[in-house]
Amino acid sequence: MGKIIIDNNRCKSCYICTTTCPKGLIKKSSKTNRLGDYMVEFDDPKGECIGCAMCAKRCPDMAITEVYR
Amino acid sequence: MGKIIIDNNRCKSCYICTTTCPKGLIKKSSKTNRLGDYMVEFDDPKGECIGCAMCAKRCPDMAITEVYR
Amino acid sequence: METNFILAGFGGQGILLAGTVLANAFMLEGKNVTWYPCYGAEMRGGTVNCEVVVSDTEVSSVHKQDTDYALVLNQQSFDRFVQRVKKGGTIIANSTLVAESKPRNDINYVFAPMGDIANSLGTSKVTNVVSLGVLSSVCNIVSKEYLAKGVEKVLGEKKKDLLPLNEKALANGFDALLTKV
Amino acid sequence: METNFILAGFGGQGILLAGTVLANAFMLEGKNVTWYPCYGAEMRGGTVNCEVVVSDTEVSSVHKQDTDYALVLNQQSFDRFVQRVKKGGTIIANSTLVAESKPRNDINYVFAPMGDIANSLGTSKVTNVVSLGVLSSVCNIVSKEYLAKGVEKVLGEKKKDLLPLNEKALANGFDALLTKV
Amino acid sequence: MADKSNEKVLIKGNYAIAQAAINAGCQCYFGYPITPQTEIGEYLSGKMQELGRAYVCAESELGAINMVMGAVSTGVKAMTSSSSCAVSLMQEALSYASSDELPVVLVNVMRTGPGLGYIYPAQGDYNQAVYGGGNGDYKLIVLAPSTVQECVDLTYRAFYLAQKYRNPTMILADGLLGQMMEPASFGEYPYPEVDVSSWALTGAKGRDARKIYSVATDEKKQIQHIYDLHKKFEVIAENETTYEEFNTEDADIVLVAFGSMTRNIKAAMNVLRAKGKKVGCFRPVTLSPFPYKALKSLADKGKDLVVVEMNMGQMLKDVKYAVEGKVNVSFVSRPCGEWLSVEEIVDAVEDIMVSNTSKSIQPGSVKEVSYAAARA
Amino acid sequence: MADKSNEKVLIKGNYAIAQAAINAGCQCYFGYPITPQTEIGEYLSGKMQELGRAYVCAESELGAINMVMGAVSTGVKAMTSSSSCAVSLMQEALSYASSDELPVVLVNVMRTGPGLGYIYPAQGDYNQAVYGGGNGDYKLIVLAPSTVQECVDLTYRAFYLAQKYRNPTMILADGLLGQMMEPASFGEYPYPEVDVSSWALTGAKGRDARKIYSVATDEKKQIQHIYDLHKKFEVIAENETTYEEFNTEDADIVLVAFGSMTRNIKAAMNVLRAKGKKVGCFRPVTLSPFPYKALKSLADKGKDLVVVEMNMGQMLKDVKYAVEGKVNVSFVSRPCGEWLSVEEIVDAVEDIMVSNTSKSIQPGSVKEVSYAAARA
Amino acid sequence: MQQQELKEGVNIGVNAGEKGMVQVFSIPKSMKENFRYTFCPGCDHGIAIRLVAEVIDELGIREDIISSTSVGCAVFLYDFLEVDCVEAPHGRALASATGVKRARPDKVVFTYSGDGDFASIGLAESMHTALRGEKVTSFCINNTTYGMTGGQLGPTTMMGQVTTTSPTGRNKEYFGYPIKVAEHIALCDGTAYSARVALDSVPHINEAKKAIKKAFQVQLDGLGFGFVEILSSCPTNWHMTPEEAHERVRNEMIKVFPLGVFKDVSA
Amino acid sequence: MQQQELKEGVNIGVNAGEKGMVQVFSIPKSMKENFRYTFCPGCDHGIAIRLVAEVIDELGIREDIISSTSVGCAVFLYDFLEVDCVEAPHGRALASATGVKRARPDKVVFTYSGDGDFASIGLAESMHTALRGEKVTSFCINNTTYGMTGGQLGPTTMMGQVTTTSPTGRNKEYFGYPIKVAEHIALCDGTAYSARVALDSVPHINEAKKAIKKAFQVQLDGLGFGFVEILSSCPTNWHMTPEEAHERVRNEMIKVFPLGVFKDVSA
Ligand SMILES: Cc1ncc(C[n+]2csc(CCOP(=O)(O)OP(=O)(O)O)c2C)c(N)n1
Ligand SMILES: Cc1ncc(C[n+]2csc(CCOP(=O)(O)OP(=O)(O)O)c2C)c(N)n1
Ligand code: SF4
Ligand code: SF4
Ligand code: SF4
Ligand code: SF4
Ligand code: SF4
Ligand code: SF4
Ligand SMILES: [Mg+2]
Ligand SMILES: [Mg+2]
Repeated sequence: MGKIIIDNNRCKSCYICTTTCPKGLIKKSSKTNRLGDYMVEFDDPKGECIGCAMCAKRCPDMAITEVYR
Repeated sequence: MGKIIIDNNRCKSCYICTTTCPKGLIKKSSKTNRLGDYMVEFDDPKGECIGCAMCAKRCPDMAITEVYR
Repeated sequence: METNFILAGFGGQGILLAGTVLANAFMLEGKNVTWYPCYGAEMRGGTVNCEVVVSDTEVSSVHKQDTDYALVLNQQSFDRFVQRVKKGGTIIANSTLVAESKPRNDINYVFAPMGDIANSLGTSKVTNVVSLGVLSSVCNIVSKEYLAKGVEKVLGEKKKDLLPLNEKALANGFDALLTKV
Repeated sequence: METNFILAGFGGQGILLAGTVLANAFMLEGKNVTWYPCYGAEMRGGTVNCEVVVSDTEVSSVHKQDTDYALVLNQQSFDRFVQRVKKGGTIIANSTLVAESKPRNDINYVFAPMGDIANSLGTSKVTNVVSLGVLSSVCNIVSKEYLAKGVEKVLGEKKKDLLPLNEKALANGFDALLTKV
Repeated sequence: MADKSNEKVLIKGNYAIAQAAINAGCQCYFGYPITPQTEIGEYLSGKMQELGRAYVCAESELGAINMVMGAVSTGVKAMTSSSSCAVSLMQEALSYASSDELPVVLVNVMRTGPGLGYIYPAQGDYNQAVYGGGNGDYKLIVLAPSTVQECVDLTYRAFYLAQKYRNPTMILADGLLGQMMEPASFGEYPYPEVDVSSWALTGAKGRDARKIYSVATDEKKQIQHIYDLHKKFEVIAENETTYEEFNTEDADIVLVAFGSMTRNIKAAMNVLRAKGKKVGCFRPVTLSPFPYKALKSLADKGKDLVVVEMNMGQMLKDVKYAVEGKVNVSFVSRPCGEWLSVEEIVDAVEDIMVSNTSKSIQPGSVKEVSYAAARA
Repeated sequence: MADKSNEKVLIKGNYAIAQAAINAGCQCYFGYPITPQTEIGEYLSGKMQELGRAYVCAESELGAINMVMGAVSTGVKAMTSSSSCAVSLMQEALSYASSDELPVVLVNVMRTGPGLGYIYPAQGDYNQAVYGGGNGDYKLIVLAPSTVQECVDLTYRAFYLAQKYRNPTMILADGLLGQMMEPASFGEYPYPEVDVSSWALTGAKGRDARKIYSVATDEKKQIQHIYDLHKKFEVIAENETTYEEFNTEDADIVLVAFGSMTRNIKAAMNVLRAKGKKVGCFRPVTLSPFPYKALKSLADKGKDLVVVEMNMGQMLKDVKYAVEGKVNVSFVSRPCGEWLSVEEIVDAVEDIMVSNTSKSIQPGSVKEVSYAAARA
Repeated sequence: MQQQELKEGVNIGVNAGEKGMVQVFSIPKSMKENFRYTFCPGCDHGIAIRLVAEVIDELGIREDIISSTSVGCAVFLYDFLEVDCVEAPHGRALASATGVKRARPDKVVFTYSGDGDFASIGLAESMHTALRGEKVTSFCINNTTYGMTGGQLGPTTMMGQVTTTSPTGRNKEYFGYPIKVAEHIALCDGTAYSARVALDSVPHINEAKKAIKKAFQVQLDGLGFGFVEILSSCPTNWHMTPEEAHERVRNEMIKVFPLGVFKDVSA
Repeated sequence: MQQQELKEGVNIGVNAGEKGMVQVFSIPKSMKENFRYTFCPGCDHGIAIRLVAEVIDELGIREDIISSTSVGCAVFLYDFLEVDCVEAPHGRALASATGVKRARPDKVVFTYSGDGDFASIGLAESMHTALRGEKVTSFCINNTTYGMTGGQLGPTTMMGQVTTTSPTGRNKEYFGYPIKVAEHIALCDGTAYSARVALDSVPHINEAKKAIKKAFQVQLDGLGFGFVEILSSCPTNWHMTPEEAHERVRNEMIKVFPLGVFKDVSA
């Protein structure tokens, strides 16, 4: 079981993480940031995250600041 | 049988021709040019020159201006 | 007499194009006009703006700290440019994306739901042209007729098919405040 | 009072070195002195020259068109620099390689077989130092003693073994005109 | 869009320069991107290909300017454009081009310096342009437009003068002018074609081979060459020095500016005139040759001068030089960024008129705190 | 040979500069050959290796000057040397170094320009050195030696001033000085070591990381930076402007020259004094900062000036600027090659004294035939 | 495998996170505090800089580093990394780095520049630094364009690629061909290590990090010049979404610029 | 064989010489009348220029040529060849040639420069001209030093070689390694032909001429950039007799800089 932390201040809504997560746990949310873009959120109700950190490795803005396993 | 023409005005006494001629027909002469260097001369009393133009090809100053065969 | 306009929004709202239409309108009307964009790294962060200055004589200051009219399409631009409107000047905001606040009391405020009007025409892409319509209804030196000619000029031959939509956007923008009242 | 010298010969005759010895001699004597070579592509064609100027005060013109003394080691240099000797000046030529002609009659000529003198010491390489000996016998501001010190300085520690030969060359040069007479 | 008709079009300064180059018959463009002039190259990339003319994305500005030198040596018109720090890279080539008498056309759309600086508009390259950043005695012809229309007109003139005098010619614009749009009309290229057949390299067919070079291993020839270049520039100064004057006749004080700052001093003059102040304007169109005589004659008439520049006083020095201490020369400046506004200029001039001596004014200058260069 | 003793040695200007650099503690030399200064690099190549210091045969002058910038950013002393056309290639970097406040030391042993020109000595790079051939508002410190001894002394001073003010500093010599030998003594480096610990890059150990850069994306910071550089240079001008005067007190006319031409005007002065003419000499040691005030005060005392240069009148302009038209300023020149001789200067000055107005004289100037640039 | 990659690929926190978890990813210590990248959304510059920072952390060399940055989107490196930096003019980073390294041979010196900077205007400086075998480490971000100035044709722009200065695509008549940077650097005798990597996928990112580390290691071992060419996306100037941009890297760029190690004297 | 070589290698006069002989060598028509080289005795620049002139004669292109010459001993080419020439600053011959060719695509354009010019200060311009596939022909005279300035260490100076700036020989610590010019040029996709030849013997001279001709031919055929690196002697700065200098070319240089054709798209 794993867990990630997303820093919305750093996130630029590139959505790379959403297609990277093998479990599909990161999603476009309905909240917008100051540029009007939809932010992403970690959505893991079933505790599927394996803490593989693939999301963090591919996030170009280090907006996924922490990954735990 | 061949023949070459040396332009002493162009010759800089590098002596490359003297070692290039397969027949050894070009020699340091005893005459000096304006820099005090000994000039070269075509010395072919026996008509040995084969007109191969190797001397002219290697003369860096085109001082061997004509070769006949 | 020089009058100047700042047009601002986020990248993609077509704000530079709106400025170009406005400047063309003035040119076609025979006035002296300049258009000046923010450029380069100033553009990072997503907001874009340009300034249009119209004058009877040669335009002097192409780029000014303060402005007579600010036309802003998003909140960030409102927050930034509301500070740069001259005393007695006017800020015209897209209330679809901008909260209707009045942080200063020495300027005029106009709010119109430009985004909604554009959407009602089928595409938010014409928000910029709608906003010009609003502007011309508020500012009498901006002629609705010449704006239409400006749109035509900017669209050119290639995009002529978009003309009717844009004319509608202009008209609906012009009427926006009427309908609201 | 400034006196100037041009030393010239073909590359390999050690003319720049001779100039350096002369300049060192003046320096060691406590005089102001400069040495200036021809350089770069000017050197093509095989001749080399340098100028030495000695003065009671700071040297003014390091590089001059005319000269008080010309010391020339080959014919080409003679032909060129005989034109640049000041009226009343002196040209000192290596008669081993220079024909004894006197193209002008407003200057003094000194011919000495410097090359032969050098050869008699076993090597033409010291022609340059021989020539300095001749110069000092002709020009009384050039001191034979300081020339010797100049030679010593220029040879330095590393080439100290060459000192006796060079001293001999200097002496034989100095005596060249005596013996000739 | 922009073409040879006389109709006015709304166009960016950068594009205006580019289109004018096309109209002037520029056969080759060589360039490397740098803000705020990249649009010149971008505009030309498509157009030149369409026209079958030459366009090269050079590997650097060094490459670009040397390509221009090669191209113009064959008698065709060619140009490059760049900005500030990158123009610094071209100084060796410009010195060569001057000596080789090659009709290079170069556009510098100034940004802020020194060094990389930033993309804010500024006027800090006056010295480089006018004094020649390269080695030796030479001068560029330098034209400074103040409107987009002049971007067109002076580009035409640059191509003409470059070939007429076989002298590298620079259009010195600034980021403001490059980036703004304004109505302008192009019309036809108004100058005659210069006959280059006596010197252009076209292959030695039916004539002796031609050599274009600056090195002279003969001292006398080299000296003569430098004198000839100097004399040529005196002819250029005699024939081609241009400037504008507004209301100088009755003026007590004359504002002096170049490039797009001209707009602001003219507006400031109008404001001051409206207040009853006798103010005039003077503006060199050619920065090199510089209108020394015209300024001198203003000074002879006792008019005080106020130089307004977006730099630390570069043209100022030439103005002072021209007037030989005869009148007060004041200075109003900001080194970069926000163009000095009409109001700032008006305020400064009123201030100067009160004090009645030379003065240096930096409106709204930032607080003078020490600025550590190791900006941690 | 040349060492730190006070004994006089006969040494070439080029070698004197090189040895002085070693004595000053120059840790790195980066260079590319060009006549007439190649001997600086040649001398240092062996010595620096022996001393275990850095020596790089750079791929170009662009490479060399940028290597110097990198090296000095770490707080060590470093330099490059070059000549005229190749110094033109360094203008971008010099503008950066000024903005970055990097204590670059650069030697320019001038040859003839413009362009490649030739290896004859000349003084044609005054403008480039003093006005800054790069973009933006900045100034180099420029020191002009006139004797081989000064090649030593001013090299010492260059290293000191560069670090003291964190400003690029140029030694502006000429081929004559570079190639001549003259007695000189070295002595110890006479300046204190400058503490660089507050800014030098040495790795962010126990402190915040340091950044040295010129770009400021904040407009206010950029403006402040330019003001700060300007103010720094005012301090330099106040503290470091140096010049020499000889017999100016009672002089009617003062000869002005820089660099090795100083020798000739001093000799000419002596000749003229011997003839009873009241002649003095003035010589800026620092060309930048330039001794405007000192010249102004000569003008205030009514002394006519005669500027003598091996160029077409570059320092002349600064001299005229300084005196504000108060006195006659005449000019004696040859653009390159044969240094103006004492006799030529004497003749010219006598001529000027007779006519009693400003005059421009080019002794023995070559016949003025037109010089086709396509020199077939 | 995945396990192993992680060990090498990310910082593994020593302290347990909340609820007894282990932290397997954190922001590298060498990043500046509270940095926020100014790159466009989806730009790979961000990943490249992170990898450099991770390697610096792992090698423990942060306090010994002096870097040279020249001009391009890369210039802002100095805003993000907590290491000493000196600016160089566009294209001259490697000359500057040479100066730094010669002045302070005991320091670790690296440069980080764009393809335009490294291989167009700076090609002579770059290659001669490799030829001299300077003990410095250099990274070249190949995004097939001049990013900072808005996407013009550059030295690595691919055949057919549309840019603002090749509006109908790169054709050979006007524009010639792209340069193979890593191959040229490998051909220089002073080069100790030259590799080409990409950042379009996690495996490639892991490979990239290994290469970056190796390029530093050859410097630390005094073997010569260490170099990595990094294929990167520039979604803004390619007019693509970040996802599309990475697909382009994967499907088109890698074909033209093959990944791999072209030289490794330590191997 | 010899016979055939002659046919290719020299101008065969059509008119019989005196005594019914046939002229088998004469000064190329493209040489300037009454030229006299200013090179040092034994310098191979003289041979290289003659070969260029012979090829120009044979191809009949003299009147179509515009050449760019930059700085180095090569600069004096314009004093010797009866073809149009424009000067370029040191290192920029290929940029200049690019300008000439683009302005006048119908002309034949070539450059002739030293190794310092081509591969040191001018490396970026040289390689980018190759990358762009400019239809120009370039010759680089590799004499392992800067000849004109008096023999300093340059980009092709060999390991151990003593020069005025490497008084104890080229060592890798201070000076790094020489560049392989022909190989780098061959690696550029715009290059149509790249070869390395030498001038130390008649067979090598004959090969050199063939390469020179080929390098022009690819231009005439519109195939791209044509290049020949020519190993040459500099007796003056090597402090050798001309004979010794050629032995050095033969016995030492060719080992480091192997002869051959590295690329030929027409083959
Ligand atoms: C001498 C000079 N020329 C041009 C520029 C403008 N310029 C800034 S960055 C850049 C190119 C950036 O491209 P690249 O190096 O590939 O980096 P990227 O932005 O793509 O990461 C250019 C041309 C400059 N600053 N200086
Ligand atoms: C910008 C610049 N730097 C340096 C020089 C001096 N310089 C003239 S030729 C030359 C090198 C010549 O070497 P190379 O190109 O190998 O030709 P070679 O003389 O050996 O044939 C140099 C450094 C110059 N003229 N311009
Ligand atoms: S750590 Fe792995 S599983 Fe968890 S969110 Fe990130 S990519 Fe998905
Ligand atoms: S990859 Fe990073 S920046 Fe992109 S959407 Fe995900 S968290 Fe945000
Ligand atoms: S042509 Fe041949 S045989 Fe005759 S002299 Fe020359 S080299 Fe000797
Ligand atoms: S090769 Fe030529 S230059 Fe040399 S000695 Fe023979 S003829 Fe003279
Ligand atoms: S322009 Fe391209 S390289 Fe630069 S930050 Fe944006 S995406 Fe990245
Ligand atoms: S210096 Fe060398 S390359 Fe130059 S002419 Fe002399 S021998 Fe030839
Ligand atoms: Mg890039
Ligand atoms: Mg060479």
